[in-house]
Amino acid sequence: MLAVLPQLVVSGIATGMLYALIALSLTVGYRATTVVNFGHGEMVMAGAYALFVFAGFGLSFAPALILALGLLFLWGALTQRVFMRPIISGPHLSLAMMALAIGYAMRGGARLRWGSEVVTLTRPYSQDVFMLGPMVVTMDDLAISGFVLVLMGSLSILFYLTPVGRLVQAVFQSQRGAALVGLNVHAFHAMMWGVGAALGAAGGALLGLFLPLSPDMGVWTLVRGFAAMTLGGFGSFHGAVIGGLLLGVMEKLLGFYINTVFIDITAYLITILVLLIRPAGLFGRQTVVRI
Amino acid sequence: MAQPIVTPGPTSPTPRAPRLPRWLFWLIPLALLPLPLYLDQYRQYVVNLILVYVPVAIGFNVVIGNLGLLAFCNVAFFGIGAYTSGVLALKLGLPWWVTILPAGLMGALAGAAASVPALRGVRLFYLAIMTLAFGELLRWVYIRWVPVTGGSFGMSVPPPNVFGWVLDNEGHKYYAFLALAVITVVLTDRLLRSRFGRAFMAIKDNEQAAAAMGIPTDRYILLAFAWSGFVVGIGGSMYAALIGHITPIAFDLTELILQFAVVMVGGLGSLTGSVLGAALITTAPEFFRPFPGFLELLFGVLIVLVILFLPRGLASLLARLHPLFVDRYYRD
Amino acid sequence: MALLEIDNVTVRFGGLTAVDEVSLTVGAGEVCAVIGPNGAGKTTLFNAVSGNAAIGSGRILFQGEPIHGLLPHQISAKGVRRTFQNGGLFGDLTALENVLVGLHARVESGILGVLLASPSARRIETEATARARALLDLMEIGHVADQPAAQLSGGQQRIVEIVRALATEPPLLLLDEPAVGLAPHMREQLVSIIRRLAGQGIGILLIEHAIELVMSVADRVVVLNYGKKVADAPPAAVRADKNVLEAYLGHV
Amino acid sequence: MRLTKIFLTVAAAVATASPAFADNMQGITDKTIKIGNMGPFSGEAAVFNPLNYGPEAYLRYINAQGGVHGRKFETVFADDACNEAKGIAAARKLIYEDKVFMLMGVPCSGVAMAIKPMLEKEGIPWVGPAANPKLTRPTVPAMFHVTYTGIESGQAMAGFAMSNPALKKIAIVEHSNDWAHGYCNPASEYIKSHGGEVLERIAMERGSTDGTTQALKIKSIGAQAVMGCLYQQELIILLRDMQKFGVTAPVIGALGADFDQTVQQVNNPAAVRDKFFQPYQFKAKIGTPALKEFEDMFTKYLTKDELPKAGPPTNFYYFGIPVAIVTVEAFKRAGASPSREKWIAAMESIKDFDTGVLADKINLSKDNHVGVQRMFAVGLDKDGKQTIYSSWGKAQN
Repeated sequence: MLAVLPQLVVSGIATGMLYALIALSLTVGYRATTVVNFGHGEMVMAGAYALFVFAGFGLSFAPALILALGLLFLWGALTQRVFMRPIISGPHLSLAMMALAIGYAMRGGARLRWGSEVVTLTRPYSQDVFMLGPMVVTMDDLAISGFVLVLMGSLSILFYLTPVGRLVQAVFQSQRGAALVGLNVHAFHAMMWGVGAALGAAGGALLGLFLPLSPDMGVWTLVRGFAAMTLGGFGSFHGAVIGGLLLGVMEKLLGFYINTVFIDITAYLITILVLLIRPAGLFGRQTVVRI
Repeated sequence: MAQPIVTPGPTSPTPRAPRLPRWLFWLIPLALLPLPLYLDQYRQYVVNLILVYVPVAIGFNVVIGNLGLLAFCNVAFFGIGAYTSGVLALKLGLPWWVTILPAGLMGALAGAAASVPALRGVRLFYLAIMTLAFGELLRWVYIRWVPVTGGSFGMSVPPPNVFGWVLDNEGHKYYAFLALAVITVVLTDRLLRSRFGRAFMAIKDNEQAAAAMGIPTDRYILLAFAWSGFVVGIGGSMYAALIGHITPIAFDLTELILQFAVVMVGGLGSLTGSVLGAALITTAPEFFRPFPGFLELLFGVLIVLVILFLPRGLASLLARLHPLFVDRYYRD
Repeated sequence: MALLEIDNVTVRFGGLTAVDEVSLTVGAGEVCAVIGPNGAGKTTLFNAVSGNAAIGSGRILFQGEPIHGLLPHQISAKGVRRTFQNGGLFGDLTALENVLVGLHARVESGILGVLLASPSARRIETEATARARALLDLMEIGHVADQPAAQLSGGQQRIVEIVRALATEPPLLLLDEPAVGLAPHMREQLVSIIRRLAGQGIGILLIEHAIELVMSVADRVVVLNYGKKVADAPPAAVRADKNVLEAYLGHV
Repeated sequence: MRLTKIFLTVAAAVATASPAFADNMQGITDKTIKIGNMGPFSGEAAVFNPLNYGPEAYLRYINAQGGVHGRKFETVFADDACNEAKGIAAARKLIYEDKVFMLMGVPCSGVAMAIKPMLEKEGIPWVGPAANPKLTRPTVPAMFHVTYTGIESGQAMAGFAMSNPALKKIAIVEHSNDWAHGYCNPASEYIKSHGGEVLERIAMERGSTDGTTQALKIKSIGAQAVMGCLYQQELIILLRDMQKFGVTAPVIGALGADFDQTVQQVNNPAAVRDKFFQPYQFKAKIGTPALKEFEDMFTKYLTKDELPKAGPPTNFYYFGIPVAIVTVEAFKRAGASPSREKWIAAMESIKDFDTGVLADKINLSKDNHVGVQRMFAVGLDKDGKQTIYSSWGKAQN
């Protein structure tokens, strides 16, 4: 039984990379605007379909991907600007519902267009399998991990080595303060919401490499992303990444060593356990908890 | 002890908000009594479905509208109510009317359990995610606990029975449902217009100030969740009686979005709004029927438009019409 | 015995000492003002008294009983009421409903009575409503009783908040910057209200930046600077105190 | 008091108003027969709506031939969103508002079970593809299955595997929904009652993005064959990951995934050749001349929106069509003035009726409302050639 442990961990990390990316994209939007995008799953879905559409124009993978991410960036920024900004000072429930409703409408739209057909993307690489000692690693695993690591690397540079990181922190802590020092908070919100959407779309594009697309593909990723965020600490960037990886591994371990029926609720169990044991998560500050 | 600061002396007459006599309210259900004479079995069913969503919406509204917490677990209370009623009827052979109260109480219990994150100080979106997890875990239990719930196939519930009278006709169910809807509305109205309801609203607007007024906020958060669970649980019991077949999939995230829509479209924190929202959202799919496939898209757009242009829902339209329709939280 | 006794209280947030071994007392019918530059620890001291901030060391006694460590609603129930700096009104509730919330502890209707609309529960509720109306009338804002608090003017809001805090006739009232944003004539009204309350034996602890108002209303002035008490004397004496001048001038 | 009195008066009035039992000629005029066609046109289950369009194509074809006894079919579509509450509303609208003669479709078993009491009470005929065997067992006067229920399909899955004597230890991989259990429960029963062993029932939920755990589990318990009650997406993942970890046990998938699409999307011949099989409900391969007639029917009579956006009609269209074929046959037999009673009697008279699509012939009687039993299996042989099998290793015709 223990012989498969390394394999489970490796596969878990590969899956966890995707969860980490989703959690990270959620966190970017949340940190910049203090609003969680409950319609984020549909941004993930839309990313995959956008890639499909652009690839359908005869573009090769990389340019199609860049266009898809650009499109979702614009769409994310636009939804923030047009739908979220007018109600930004309203009840939090309206914000959550607004995002949810936008997502719901997007899902309905995708179903109208693609609901009855099977849509797949073509991998830009061969479907090879490698042996890493006793462990099996596929090109999918490598491609996803590689892509996510590159994205994370660029994000780290953006947030830790450029002024953007400090801006995000400033806006997160005090929007009025940020406005006072001359930052256009509204534009910043829209932009970061767009970045979050584009990152989510990247997650969708990666999912689409090995799964057929479906209008509902975003829903599950959203739940996983939430759990990863919660585990890592709500609002923490590296927490989101580590939370995602841990979630990926835990799903595999729980499923294999206890029972496969637990795979689907690992995310929920983690959420509840974190609440009972350590509401702030692994790397979160107490800020989410009542002052 | 300090001396009395103020002695309510001769008060200068102050203009009061216009009020209607309370008994006028009873004209509404009274006027609705002959409805089955005019409706066929399809329309009657839709009306009954509206009545199911009345307690569901007012219960939900207590937590998200009045208490102002982002609790995303209403379908959990709904499902618990439905399954309690179903299991008691199917396994113990109890008549439906006996199962209504237990369904409400189980809902209240679920409500109390769901309030734990809030009592531990979790708020806002984080609370939303926690409570969402709670609801989905319960759904997992419905699927897994096959001997009791019938698992993913669900369970077929016998036709509802009230005092030995089998309600196998939509017109008959209507009276039972109308009575339950009226009872839940009246009780919730009384609760909200008492110090309890005022405490909920105070906690929503400013938790710290509420505590400074001597309100034990935790106890009231627990109460609001439990009441919400109770009322929604009764709605679940009505659902089981109406549909006759309950499956785990009826309590999924899509249903949650639907219930949110009922409350948001009706008006957050408004009892009247909840009733209006239930009527509108339940009948909306019937109007969308000529456009199958557009349902999700139209529904999403509808909610977006309501939030943007009618943030306080249909109730605010009524309130704008006449101050009579403004919700009040006191009795005089 | 003093009504309120703050004895060597220290409050720390992480490494920061916000209130540093402060002691002061408020007697019945006494108006005690706490002044000091921004960040001197005034509001933190208030929060410590009302139970919104935990104290690191020291004691807080109310009518001789320790109240530190109690929860805010328990302290409130004992008779310590406060207002908030940035308007602690419940904006969605009307002025009347706000005052009714203030009366919460006095409205002792049980949940069953409320649900069944028992005669006693109804009576308790209608009596409370009548009393709330009477209180608003007394402060001459009865005409706005049925307006949502968020729609009232700044001055009206301040008065509603004071009415709300006073509704249960507490022996001690904590007012956190009640004069902020008030027009001059409203300030005068505020001063007279405070005097009237003190005249009826209520102890008042007041945080205020408007020095003139403080000087005209306070029996005693406590000056905080960097969390430490630097003066505690009648207004005239404080005005002449070198430490106080330094505390303020040092920040200009 | 007064209120009680009013209530009682009105309630009594309603109670005594004779419950309007549906007229047994409801929905029939001199020129038309009105049929309700119900299914999920919105929501996640909307992928199944070809099950509604298949029969519709046949009715349009019959109309183009002049109809049955001079009457043309008139279809009223209704969306149930695969949700019980909406489904009951849809069915009631069809029955009481549109006054249809009968209902067709309803692929979602939950909805079908929820409307069953109403259909039973009102005597509304139903023929549809919902796989829950409880719909027609025990026999209900007006409800018919002319396609395979979960029992036939599940037994066919298990039966095909066990027709190879080397396969005795079997693992089940399934979704946790009524659809999957509808196939895998009977499969499990069949295995146990035919000398096999069900090693473990492994869950793999909808939306899974990875099948590592399931594949490794199959390997570690030493399963000789796998019953995969999975939708297409998860079936693809399982096949791919089993190949990845070198798990060689053959997989028998449930109806619900499209064989060709599954094979194409696994995109790895080694993972499916002589390894992935599925029960096969049709008499021949889709796309072969034997079924060409129906493909033409779909493309001719369905609109662009009702057909797949790309590619030829999928197996769901073919799986839906027998519903209409048998219904029409019963109308032909019911004579010039059909009623529900006559139509039901005509249905029950159908014996050895070849639909031209299904692997088995339709046999109905008063006591048996499940029309078909026997199924084939489909798979790729060692050379990668798609083959219809009647039992393990034995090609049909």
